[in-house]
Amino acid sequence: MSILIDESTKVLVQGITGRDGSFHTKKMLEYGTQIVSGVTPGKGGHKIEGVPVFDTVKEAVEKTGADTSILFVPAKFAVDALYEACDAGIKLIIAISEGIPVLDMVRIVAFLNDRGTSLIGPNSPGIISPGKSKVGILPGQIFKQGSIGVISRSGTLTYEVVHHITNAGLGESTCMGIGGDPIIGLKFIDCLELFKKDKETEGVVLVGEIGGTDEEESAAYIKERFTKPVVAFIAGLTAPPGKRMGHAGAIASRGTGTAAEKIRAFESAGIPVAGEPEDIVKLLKSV
Amino acid sequence: MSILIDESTKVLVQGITGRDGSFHTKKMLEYGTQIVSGVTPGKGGHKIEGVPVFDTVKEAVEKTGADTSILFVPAKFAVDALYEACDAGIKLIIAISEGIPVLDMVRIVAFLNDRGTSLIGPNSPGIISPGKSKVGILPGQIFKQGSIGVISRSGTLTYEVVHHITNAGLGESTCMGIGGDPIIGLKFIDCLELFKKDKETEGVVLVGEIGGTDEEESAAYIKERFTKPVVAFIAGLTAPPGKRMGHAGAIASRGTGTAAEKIRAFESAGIPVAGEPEDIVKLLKSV
Amino acid sequence: MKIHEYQANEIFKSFGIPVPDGKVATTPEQAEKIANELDGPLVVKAQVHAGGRGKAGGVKLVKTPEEAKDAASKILSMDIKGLIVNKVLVTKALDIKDEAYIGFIVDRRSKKPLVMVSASGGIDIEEVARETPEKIHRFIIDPLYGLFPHQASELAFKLYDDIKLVRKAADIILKLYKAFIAVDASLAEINPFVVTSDGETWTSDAKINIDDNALARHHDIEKMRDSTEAEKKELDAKSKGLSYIKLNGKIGCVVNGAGLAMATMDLIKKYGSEPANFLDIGGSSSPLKVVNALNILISDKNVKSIFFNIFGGITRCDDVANGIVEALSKLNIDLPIVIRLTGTNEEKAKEILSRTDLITVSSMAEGARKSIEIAGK
Amino acid sequence: MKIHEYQANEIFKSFGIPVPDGKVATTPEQAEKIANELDGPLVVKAQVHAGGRGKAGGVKLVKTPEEAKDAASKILSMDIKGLIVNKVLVTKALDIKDEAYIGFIVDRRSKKPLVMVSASGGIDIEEVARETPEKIHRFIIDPLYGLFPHQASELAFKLYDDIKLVRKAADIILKLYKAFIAVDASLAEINPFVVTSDGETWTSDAKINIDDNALARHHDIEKMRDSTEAEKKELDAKSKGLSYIKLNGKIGCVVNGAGLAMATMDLIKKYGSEPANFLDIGGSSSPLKVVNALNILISDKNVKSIFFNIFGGITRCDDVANGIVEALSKLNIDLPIVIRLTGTNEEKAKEILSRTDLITVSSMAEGARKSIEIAGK
Repeated sequence: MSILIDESTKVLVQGITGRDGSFHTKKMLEYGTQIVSGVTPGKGGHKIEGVPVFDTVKEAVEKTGADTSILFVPAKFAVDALYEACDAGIKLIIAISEGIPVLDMVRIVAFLNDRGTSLIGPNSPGIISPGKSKVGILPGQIFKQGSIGVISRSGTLTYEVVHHITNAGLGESTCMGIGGDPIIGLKFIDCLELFKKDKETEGVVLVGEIGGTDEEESAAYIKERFTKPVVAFIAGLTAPPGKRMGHAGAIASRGTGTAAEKIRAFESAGIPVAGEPEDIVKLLKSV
Repeated sequence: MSILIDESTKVLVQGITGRDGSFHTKKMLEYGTQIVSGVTPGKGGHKIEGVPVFDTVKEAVEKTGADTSILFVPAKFAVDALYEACDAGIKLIIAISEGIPVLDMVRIVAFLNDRGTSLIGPNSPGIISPGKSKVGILPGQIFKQGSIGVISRSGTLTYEVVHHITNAGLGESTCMGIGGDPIIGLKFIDCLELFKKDKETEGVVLVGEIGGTDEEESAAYIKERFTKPVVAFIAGLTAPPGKRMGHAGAIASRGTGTAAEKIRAFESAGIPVAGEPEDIVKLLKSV
Repeated sequence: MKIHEYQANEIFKSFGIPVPDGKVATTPEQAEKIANELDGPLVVKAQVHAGGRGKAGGVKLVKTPEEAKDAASKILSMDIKGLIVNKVLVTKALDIKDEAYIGFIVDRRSKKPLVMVSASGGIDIEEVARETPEKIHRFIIDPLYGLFPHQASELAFKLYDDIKLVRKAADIILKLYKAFIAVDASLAEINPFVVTSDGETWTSDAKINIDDNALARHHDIEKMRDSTEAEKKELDAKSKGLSYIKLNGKIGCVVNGAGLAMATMDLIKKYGSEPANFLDIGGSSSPLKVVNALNILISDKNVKSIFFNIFGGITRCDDVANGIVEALSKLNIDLPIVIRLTGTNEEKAKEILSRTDLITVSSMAEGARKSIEIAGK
Repeated sequence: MKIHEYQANEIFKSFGIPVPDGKVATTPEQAEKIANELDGPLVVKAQVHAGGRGKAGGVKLVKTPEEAKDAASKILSMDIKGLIVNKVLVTKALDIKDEAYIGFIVDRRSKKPLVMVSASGGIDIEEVARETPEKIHRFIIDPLYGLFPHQASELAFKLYDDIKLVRKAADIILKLYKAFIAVDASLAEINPFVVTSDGETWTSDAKINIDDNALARHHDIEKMRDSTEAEKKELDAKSKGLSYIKLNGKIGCVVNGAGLAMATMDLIKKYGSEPANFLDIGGSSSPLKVVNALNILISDKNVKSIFFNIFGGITRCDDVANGIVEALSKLNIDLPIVIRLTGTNEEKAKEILSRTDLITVSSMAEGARKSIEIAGK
């Protein structure tokens, strides 16, 4: 088992003919991901790396049975691409695209929620269930099938963390970057809910960073309702105080989203926090 | 039994301090309707006909337990009044207000549908379950508790029809005017579904008129899924061809909405159509 | 409210929808002048609130300013379905390669906006819809999110294979939806949506109807109102709280409520005569309204008798009767009047009316028969 | 992006939100002139992208043009939280009777717009939120329908008892929501929202932050950008695909990815030193990016050693190593450089780097320690 994606996941690539889209289609195919189709309007009938390209997601889904979509579409067109994927019945969307306006995301997540479609991202490096499927831009070779679930708001910091987990011989069940934007699809708690039910996952590493209060919320959730061991790592202790969001930011979040606050939240919930990425493995083995 | 309203219905009057609102509040109270509160922003704390007035629907619902609302608010404010009633948890709204723009209604019905609130109208004369409750501007004295359900798109034509039913000694279980606007809340079929389950109702009279295809749709529904006797009456055989809605109107509805077409639809579904209001009773007794 | 093609063109242009150059003329000379300004082959089109103007000869292709003047002079004297043509639109003729259909409407069934497209556009679109409905592609729009670009593209792919035309059509479909919503249209239609030999796309006939209930928030569009004589009478009645439509029979009707008014007309027809009008005096039957209603009816020379069909409702019948008597005392009417008043205090009302020349009846059927009988053959 | 109060005032005015008359000045003389034009008591306010300007002395009440000049000359030379004040807003002083708070933000938790109001507005609003959170009223807005008038009224009833003030406040709340959505704000705030002795309502301090991702569709607002020197450097780096923030330590960092960059800085701190900067060179480590990154670092005189922390990822490490070597050959750098490269073809990368003076390490912990050691005390 694993969460969200596995060997049976049928992937569609939106923006498959672009530079990043075609490059990562090749990489994902090499990893063994089942890519069944791609979409670029006006390029219907072409093939990229042997993958058939369609004009619309609707057609691609009808003809190839894709259930999951990955977006390499530039921000300007990504908004409609997200709606299109959901409209066509795609059940999981991974949005690599970055730079989508926040108020557009507000409407998009309402739309996807109403229609039961899950979203990872935007501004996500993707998701991988090692040995089964990779839907994203993560470097496949650093992962190894195993028992640790990884959820992260970062890209390369995730790789750093995974690097240690893999080297320690533990391996990963599923690893995902949920994206660092203010409004995203799946959040820490949503992913934890899935890992809770996944028999293959024996422990979870949560990689957070400054901003927002997702870490604080997940600390409370883990304390009350999550039974598997969790280790956290938070980046940004030395980050500059940052662009404050007026009074409203502090009032709304009832906190300022600093790394110190997040670490305190985890520790007071009994969740060990690694002082540096290397320590994660030691903590995992000790809990 | 009866449908939608009965002696336990707790009614709130929106726009209670206006000319029509206060007049009909008196009339409804005289009929025995349980009016628990009224709303006019800025008039909170007043009383009209002994009914306490509040500034917001939310407060009125919290303090008086109203579950049904009747709107006497002018068109300009009716749109927000509808949203407010639904927001406050009102489960049935009767909109007497007329002149609401169609595209506003499109959004309102989507909102109400999502939240499980039923709407009668706009531009409706209201609803009455004789001997139990009257929520509307219908003249109470012409009704008599009985076994016939009446659904109509008109106002005074409904009274004409009811007049004959009452005089014939049959009486009505519930009678409602659903309003003649293009976009309305409950339609013929929705009301028929309710009458189907209502044990007190032994037969239904459906009063239609030119425009739209609701009559044609309900004819098909009655033929397939409605078991109680139905008699129809359609007004508008001599109406001028009317303001045609370009090509799109005819293409969209796959028909032109004339009275002749509607009568044909009922007759071919085996539903007797009265040639004039008087004949309705004869037909009711014969089916 | 209906607006003319040239007015719809102005709205289209403001939303970036390509419309051929053109101007409106009210005289043949103006048409000639416009033709001089515009270059090449032109079309002169009747601007009238009636369908089927093409089949009626209200659209003419011309090559020179002289021909334009000539065509305009013919069309400007024309009667199309009872409406006199007062304006023509002189516009560039298109070198048509392909005609498609694009239309938006508020769909009563789904209670949402509906867009329809067909690759088989043109004047026979309704026949296409009847004979080969599969050629009409429909899509119901989620009003909360509006029409998405990919949805417009999916529709445009039904019209063309060429990706360039698909992009252009999708763009127009999106813009037309925006216009539809922005102006509170009940209908917005392009038929035909034209592709010319050079691969350009154009709106050849723009049609927009506006939701009457929404006109209060569109003063600029309200100003576009161009009423026929009949419509002016209707509007004048409306300003007095009356809903009136003239017809051609001899039984004048005064009824409270639109449904009952239609049923009354139907009954007159059923009993062998024809109604002279539809007239709904609305909820309250104040003396002033009755006076205004009667003034409208007596100005119609066809009317031979007048039938009041009033269902008392909330208002008491004796009050209504008093109102009618008061109103009649102010007018001098030769025509016979039949009154049916039903509802609360009906008997009192009859007593009041018995002191007058008015004929009272107890049912609408009796009233209809009586007024036909009195009107004579 | 932050904009100044006077710019937010312009936006507010265009949405019909009442703002006291005022103008911006960059010199004391200008401030005096503006004060001459405006009448009565005035306020001179620092226009600077930092909070707490009031407590820092950046807001002064004045009675005469001379006093305005004087106040402006004091404020214009001020340093507020490291930012130099270049502009002051001279505006009419209000006869304040009551101060409320109104704020809109996009709420991460509900993923929807959130409006907050409090009858206890003013500079201590955050304390109110901390000490007496029940005095802050929150409402989550359904983004598909927007804020309804009755919802704005319900909020306004929390602020005032007087129905006139309720109506005015509800109107402002609705307009502020419109503005919030229209300009793609991430924050829109009025604090305080003032009632004056004559019963009028005013916006006394307008604050709007704009979503950076949405600036592409707001060219008019993009033009309002007024960057500090530090921000200009950051923007310049951004135009080269680099994300850079200057700090005050001596270990320069070059990292790919923001999360890893922060973790690297944290590690330097953990091991006893301070990072000189945050620097994310993004996904691909092209030679040009490395050159640009190093140019930024060597312009910072505090930097004593440079630590490259690169996680190979999709790009192969040997390619990245070649890129770094190529970049370094173009520059003349005296500073010691420590490189950590992990990922595919890590060994090959080390071999390439071994032919240079660069110090290679295998883990970020080792790299952090090494670069601190080399930098010295």
